[in-house]
Amino acid sequence: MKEKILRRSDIGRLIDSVGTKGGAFVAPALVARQVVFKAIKSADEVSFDYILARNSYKEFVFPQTEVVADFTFTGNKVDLRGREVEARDTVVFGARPCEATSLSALRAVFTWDFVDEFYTKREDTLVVMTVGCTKADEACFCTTVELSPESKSGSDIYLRETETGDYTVEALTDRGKAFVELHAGCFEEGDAKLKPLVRPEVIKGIDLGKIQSRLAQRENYADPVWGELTRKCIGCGACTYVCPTCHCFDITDEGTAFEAERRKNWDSCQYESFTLHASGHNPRDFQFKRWRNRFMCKFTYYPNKFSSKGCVGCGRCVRVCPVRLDITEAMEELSK
Amino acid sequence: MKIPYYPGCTLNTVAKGLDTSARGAAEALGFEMAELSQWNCCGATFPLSTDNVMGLAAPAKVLSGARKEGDTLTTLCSVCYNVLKRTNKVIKDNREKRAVLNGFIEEDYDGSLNILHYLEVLRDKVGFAKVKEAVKRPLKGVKVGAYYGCMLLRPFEDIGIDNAERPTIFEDLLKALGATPVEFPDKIECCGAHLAMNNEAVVTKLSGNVMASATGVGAELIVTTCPLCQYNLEKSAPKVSQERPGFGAVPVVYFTQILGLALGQDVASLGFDKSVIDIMPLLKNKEII
Amino acid sequence: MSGHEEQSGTTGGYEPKIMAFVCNWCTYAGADLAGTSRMEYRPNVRIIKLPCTGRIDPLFIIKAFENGADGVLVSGCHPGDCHYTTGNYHARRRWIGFKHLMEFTGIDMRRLHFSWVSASEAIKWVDLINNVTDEIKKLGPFMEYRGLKDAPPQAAE
Amino acid sequence: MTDKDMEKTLREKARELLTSGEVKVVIGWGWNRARTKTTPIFITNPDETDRLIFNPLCVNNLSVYLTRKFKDIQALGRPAIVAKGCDIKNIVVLITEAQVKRQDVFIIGMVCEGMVYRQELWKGELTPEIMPTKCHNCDVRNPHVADFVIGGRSAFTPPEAPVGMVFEKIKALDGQAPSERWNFWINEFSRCIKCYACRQVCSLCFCERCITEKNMPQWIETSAHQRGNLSWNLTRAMHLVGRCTFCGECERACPVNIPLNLLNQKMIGVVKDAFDFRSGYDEKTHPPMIVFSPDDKENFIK
Amino acid sequence: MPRIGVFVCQCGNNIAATVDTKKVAEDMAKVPGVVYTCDYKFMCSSPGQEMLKQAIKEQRLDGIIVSACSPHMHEKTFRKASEAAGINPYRCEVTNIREQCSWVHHDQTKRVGTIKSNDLTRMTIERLKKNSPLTRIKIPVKKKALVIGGGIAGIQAALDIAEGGREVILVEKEPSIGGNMARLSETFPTMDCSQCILTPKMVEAELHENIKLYTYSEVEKVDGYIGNFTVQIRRKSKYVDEDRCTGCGECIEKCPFKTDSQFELGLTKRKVIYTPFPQSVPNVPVIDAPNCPKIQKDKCGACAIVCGPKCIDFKMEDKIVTEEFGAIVVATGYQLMPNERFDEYGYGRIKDVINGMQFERLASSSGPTGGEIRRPSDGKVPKSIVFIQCVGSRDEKKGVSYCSKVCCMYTAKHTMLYSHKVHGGQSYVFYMDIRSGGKRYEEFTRKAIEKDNAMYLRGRVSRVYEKDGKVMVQGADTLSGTQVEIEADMVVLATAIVSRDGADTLAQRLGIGYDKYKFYNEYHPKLKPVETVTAGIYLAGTCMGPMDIPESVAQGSAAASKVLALFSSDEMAREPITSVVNKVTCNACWDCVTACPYSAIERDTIKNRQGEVVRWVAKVNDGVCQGCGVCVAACRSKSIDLKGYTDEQVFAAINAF
Repeated sequence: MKEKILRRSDIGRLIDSVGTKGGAFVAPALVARQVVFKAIKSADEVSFDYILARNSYKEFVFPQTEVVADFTFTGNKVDLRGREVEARDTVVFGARPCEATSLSALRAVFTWDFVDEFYTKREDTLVVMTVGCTKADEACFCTTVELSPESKSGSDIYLRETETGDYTVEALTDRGKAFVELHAGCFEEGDAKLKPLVRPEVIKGIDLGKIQSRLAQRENYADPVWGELTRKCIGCGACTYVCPTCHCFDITDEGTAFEAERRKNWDSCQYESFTLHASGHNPRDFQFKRWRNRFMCKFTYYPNKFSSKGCVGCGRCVRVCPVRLDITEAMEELSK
Repeated sequence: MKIPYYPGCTLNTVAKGLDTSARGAAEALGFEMAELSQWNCCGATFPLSTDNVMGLAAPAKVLSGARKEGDTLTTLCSVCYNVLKRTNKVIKDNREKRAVLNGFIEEDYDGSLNILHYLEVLRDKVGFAKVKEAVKRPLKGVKVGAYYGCMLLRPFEDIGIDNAERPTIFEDLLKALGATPVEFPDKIECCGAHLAMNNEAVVTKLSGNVMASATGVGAELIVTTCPLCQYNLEKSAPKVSQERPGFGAVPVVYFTQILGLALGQDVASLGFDKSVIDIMPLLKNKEII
Repeated sequence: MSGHEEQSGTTGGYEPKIMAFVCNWCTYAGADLAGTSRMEYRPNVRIIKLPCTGRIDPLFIIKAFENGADGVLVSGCHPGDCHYTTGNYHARRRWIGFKHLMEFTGIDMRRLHFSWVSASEAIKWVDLINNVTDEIKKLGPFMEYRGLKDAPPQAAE
Repeated sequence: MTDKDMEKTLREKARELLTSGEVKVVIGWGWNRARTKTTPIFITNPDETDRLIFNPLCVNNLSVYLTRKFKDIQALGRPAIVAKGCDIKNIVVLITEAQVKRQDVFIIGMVCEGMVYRQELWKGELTPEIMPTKCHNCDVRNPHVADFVIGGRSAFTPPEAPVGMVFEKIKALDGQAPSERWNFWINEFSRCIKCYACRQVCSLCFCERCITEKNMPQWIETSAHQRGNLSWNLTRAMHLVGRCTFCGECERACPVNIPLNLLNQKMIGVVKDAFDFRSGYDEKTHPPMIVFSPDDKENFIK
Repeated sequence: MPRIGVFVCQCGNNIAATVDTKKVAEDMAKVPGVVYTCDYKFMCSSPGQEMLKQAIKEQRLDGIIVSACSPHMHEKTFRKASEAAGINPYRCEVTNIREQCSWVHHDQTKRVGTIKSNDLTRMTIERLKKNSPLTRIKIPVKKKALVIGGGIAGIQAALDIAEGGREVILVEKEPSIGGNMARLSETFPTMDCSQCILTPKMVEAELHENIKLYTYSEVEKVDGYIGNFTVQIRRKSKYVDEDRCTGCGECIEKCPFKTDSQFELGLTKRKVIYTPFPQSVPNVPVIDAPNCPKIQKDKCGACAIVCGPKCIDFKMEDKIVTEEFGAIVVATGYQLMPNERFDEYGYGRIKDVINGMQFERLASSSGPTGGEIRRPSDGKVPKSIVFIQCVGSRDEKKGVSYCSKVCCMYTAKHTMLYSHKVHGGQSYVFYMDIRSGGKRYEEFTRKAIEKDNAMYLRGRVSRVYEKDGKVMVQGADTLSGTQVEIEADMVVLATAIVSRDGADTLAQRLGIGYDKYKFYNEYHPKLKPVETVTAGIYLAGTCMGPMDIPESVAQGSAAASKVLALFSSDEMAREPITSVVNKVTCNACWDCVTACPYSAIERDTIKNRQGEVVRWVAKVNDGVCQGCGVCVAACRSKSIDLKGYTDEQVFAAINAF
């Protein structure tokens, strides 16, 4: 049967088409010797030779910093005005199946008791075009967390590269279908010879079940292994900032004596001051406790609370870590 | 050792004795006074008004020329010495004037010359000890008044050849030559040279003071480094004898002359014949010749 | 809104915002002297008094720019005259470092001035303020810096 | 001496130190699981010293683990640290600034012929192209302060005038108009995500409460907008003036490739010219920013 | 929300002319935290202050802004007023809208002045919001004073302090107190004998129960700060037991060895065991060790044999004593410039050329000649004396640029003494100017010239030389424009007064400043003439520059009164503008310790309950800290802050800009 195909040569038209309809087109592009997700204007900005973009596309639904309210001081009263988020139709091209699944995790957090429109409104207008992986590196471990290049959850449109460098297009969600409709002119029907997908090897010795149950046991909380595993962690927030599922943020006011704005900024559980109490007491006073928190966040808290995936195995944290602290090495250790 | 040497005008004429005897002595002491290939009058007065650049031009020319022939320059005449050394200081310390002067004499001289009086050469380069060894005719028993005058010593911070109030360099030399220097109060006073033209009375008085105070402490001979002093002292001697009863004039000669004498040079070559008051009787009865 | 915008409104034309960090003993007193001697100078500078230039943290200057200063002036006792004997020597060291850093970052050095003004140099103070004000007025508002906050992060451009 | 031999000596020395109890932990480099990248390891058990390695991939400056931030490592007891000359410079500064007592650390100095700029660049052999600027100008390939030196003496002598990309770029920037420099840096800083990896990886950023964590008042805006990014990067650079040793860890750790080495090396140059001081060579002399000389020269204070 | 009151002063028309104070008051009412504003004609007037106090009570204000003149003018005034009304003085801030606004913007429209005043006031308001209440620092004061130098200034200071009921230790490096004044004959302009007025004071000092004399002693080391100095004093070995010695003088009688007497300036000899002069206080001889054969090579020992109370001990050694003081008075005095450098005057070569101090000895009835003027060379009574003034003084080339101040007067005195003692003797004085400013001073010099016919010649001396037994003086008389040559029997040089050798070392020990002539610097030449920059250390007498006896005495008393004021309370209060360390975040890198100009920061430890040191932290000594804030800027982790100028305050001010 004939398949829907997006020619690489047509991507330019797709970008224009999206642009003319007032949308933003986000795709992997080369910035400072790195491939990152970036809102782009033309096809020649797009880079196709990458495994994963350095950053997760979460920053287009959950910006690193955004103003949520403004206030001005007059007399003794403060006049505070909330900001309306005006979400712009955004399509993310070239996401990977692993990271696509992260959106459910994020949505869970931003909606479970209070609906954070700054997130939801953006996500509602987001179209994720996933491209199945034809490449992987030693840091990839999606298969180990029961995902794979075929995983489609979270994607609105699933693409696969063909031998000719074009893409077969599979619209999965209504939003995806609508998108393909809207920009029908950019797609065409045809046959395609698919490039084989590349699936990272499952890391032997890692057993999620074991990890789950081990973490479930209170006494293991104080297991000295944490200390040994993560002694080298220097406590920067790099891993959390590139992680597609990390979502912690901090509300802070910035301004002058006359006016100010309230900002929602990314925060990281790896920071010393993350859980620092006003008293000066810090329940996570050692780095390994902070790291343990992130780990359990991924493998216990969120799975249990939202039955959503905490870790999608994209391996970004491994690649970015200045001291090469590899989460899978911890997983392996904790599977024992 | 070869030292660039600036004679100055007077030493080519009336003060020839100062020049020849010095060269001879140098030879005897094993160094050469290499006369500058080209030189002009030093101007003979260091401009008193400090901004008179023109007055500095002549000495500046001499200095820039000398620099091309070495890094030191020696001279004999106190006046030349005074003028050259002070001009050199100005060029060295005062950027603006250096620029103006260089512009005027069309040279690029920076004041790096080291100017030494012949006395300094003897003291610092040769050494009085060595001089002493070289002595052939010790001036035994001659009571000599070493007359510095003013130009050789002042202003101290510009000239600095020796302590301006209590100099000894001259006496030290005389001792080396076997003579007996006498300490007399007026040895650093002015002879009045600057007024020679327009107020002779002053010259007579001042020169008189000098000679009187020297003879007063028993000097039988006065030596000087300065053609002007030598000239004025001898010239005023007769008048002083008239004015001051009991004053007996003594010979006034250049230090280089008795240096040559002591070093055993031919007495005829020393130019004593130029002096008015004859030194020979003294030398004879001291049995030096 | 702070006075400068308002002032611009009144005098017509643009009026630069200038912040001055001065030491209590020399420059502040010098500025007072300018007043007691009824001299006149441009009204654009706002002084923050500190005990000593040694107290001045480079962050003050950065903060001033962040708050929309078009120019910053730092001034204290002449070397050797410090009320605290050596405070201004420490300050001078820091400024040497900081100045080069700002220069390298591309801050226009005509917007950042350092000076020694003693308690008796009212005239110097007046000239300083007038010159600095005029120079910065020529340059216009420090848009490069003021604009920074609202520029979108690169990825979202 | 080859890396292999050095590894051998290193392991023996480490074992000896641990068994004798002279040190309680050896801080060094080891392999990751895939044996493709090096990573800091902490050996407390004499039998595990064979995990220690040394090769051109050992880029990390381990001196950061000597700072008080790492309470748990300090709790282990007296450390021995495996360090290259450049790492030792940082240890020297730590000693000067009273963060470490010389006698409290055993320094195993590794003679070094250069490292890779980033581990990702490693293709199996060390070529000049993949070496960072610091290695091309390194005058401490033979460790200058150490309790035990491993490796044959390096014959390398650094060039008279420093060479390498960093210096070229600095020269280029200095030649530009202020506005060009401004645009360059604002563009670079705009990528900053305020992850503070540059701070955390730097052993001289040893403050137990960084000024960015101080919020009364909040001198440095936590937001990762360009203004907050600028003030952070300026402050970081300023705090390292006269202290930074150009080890390059900050730039290596930066996930968004901000060329921090330019800033640091620029200020190192300034300090050299203005105060004739080079950081990391002598633990006796105070860093220049906390002392002064009555005749410091400058031409901009009117 | 705070309750801040803003008071805008019109200062008559001084401010109101250029600033619309009413509008400022209105605008400021809109600023958050401000609950009351007003403007008034003269805030500093008593009704103005009353208004302020009242508002504080009625409006329950907790912070005060006064926008008026420079804080240097009235900050104290308004803070006092606020305190009186019951709020912390440091919650009151003054905005400078006069010196730095209204007075410098006459040329501008009133609008501009108003706008600037608004800004400045707003900045101060924001700053004030961050002002925490401060309490003045109390420092305990040790009520015991150290006086260094037993000259007239030091004696006076010691006596006054002692009379004030406080303990004093008077340290003198010579064997006897008295200083230079003890050498003088009569004193101008009253001509009363120096000994006669000084000796009683010396004795009084010796006998006073509150004064302890440490003669033959020197200050070795000074630590601490105002109210709490710790001083090490070296008590040089006298080889004579002070407590047992009766001062009978037998030992001196019997001592067979002589050497030059420093006290008599070489005009005569003294024994090797000696008291500097007959009226020495204490009247205890000391052995001049370097010249004593017994001590040097164990010969003689006569003194010990004749000593009744057996109080001579050749083995005695220096003692270092450590004492604590609340205040220090420095009165180390002066010395004369060595004349040898003036070859033209022949001092040192020509016996009969002496200096003024030597003449004092010749004229002193207790001097080597019993008060008869006899010249050193042959003891003849000089028929004529030439006095040369400004020898070294006012002479930048060879001497010092300043005027030694007393020479004109004492030279006039010398001519009088001479004409009284030697009838028919003629004195000549070469002078540059006669400086006789002071009560009855001018009359005094006139008298010297008119009654005692001293011949004053305005001009300099070019040369002094000997000629058959005479001292010939060549000089210029610029008034008659002629050269003069005087045949004198003796020449007296009025040599410049200079600071003592080692004045700089002592200054460094004390941490006080000195000028290029090593005279000590007063804190302020007019308004703080006896204070130094180092709190608690005061100056008196010629250690700060040439001055005469009345001045020295006045300063001694002035310094004493400062000390007594300091001692009047058990604690002294200081402005609380000092640094404070945040122990939680301090990294103990000691940068602040290195940077502090006052070494006011110490290394401190935090201990756990077991008393083990858990960490090191910096600690500021409030007593020493002067509040410059150098440490604050040096601290990267912002772990030090400066009270009164905290980061928060500055930050707030910038934010309101």
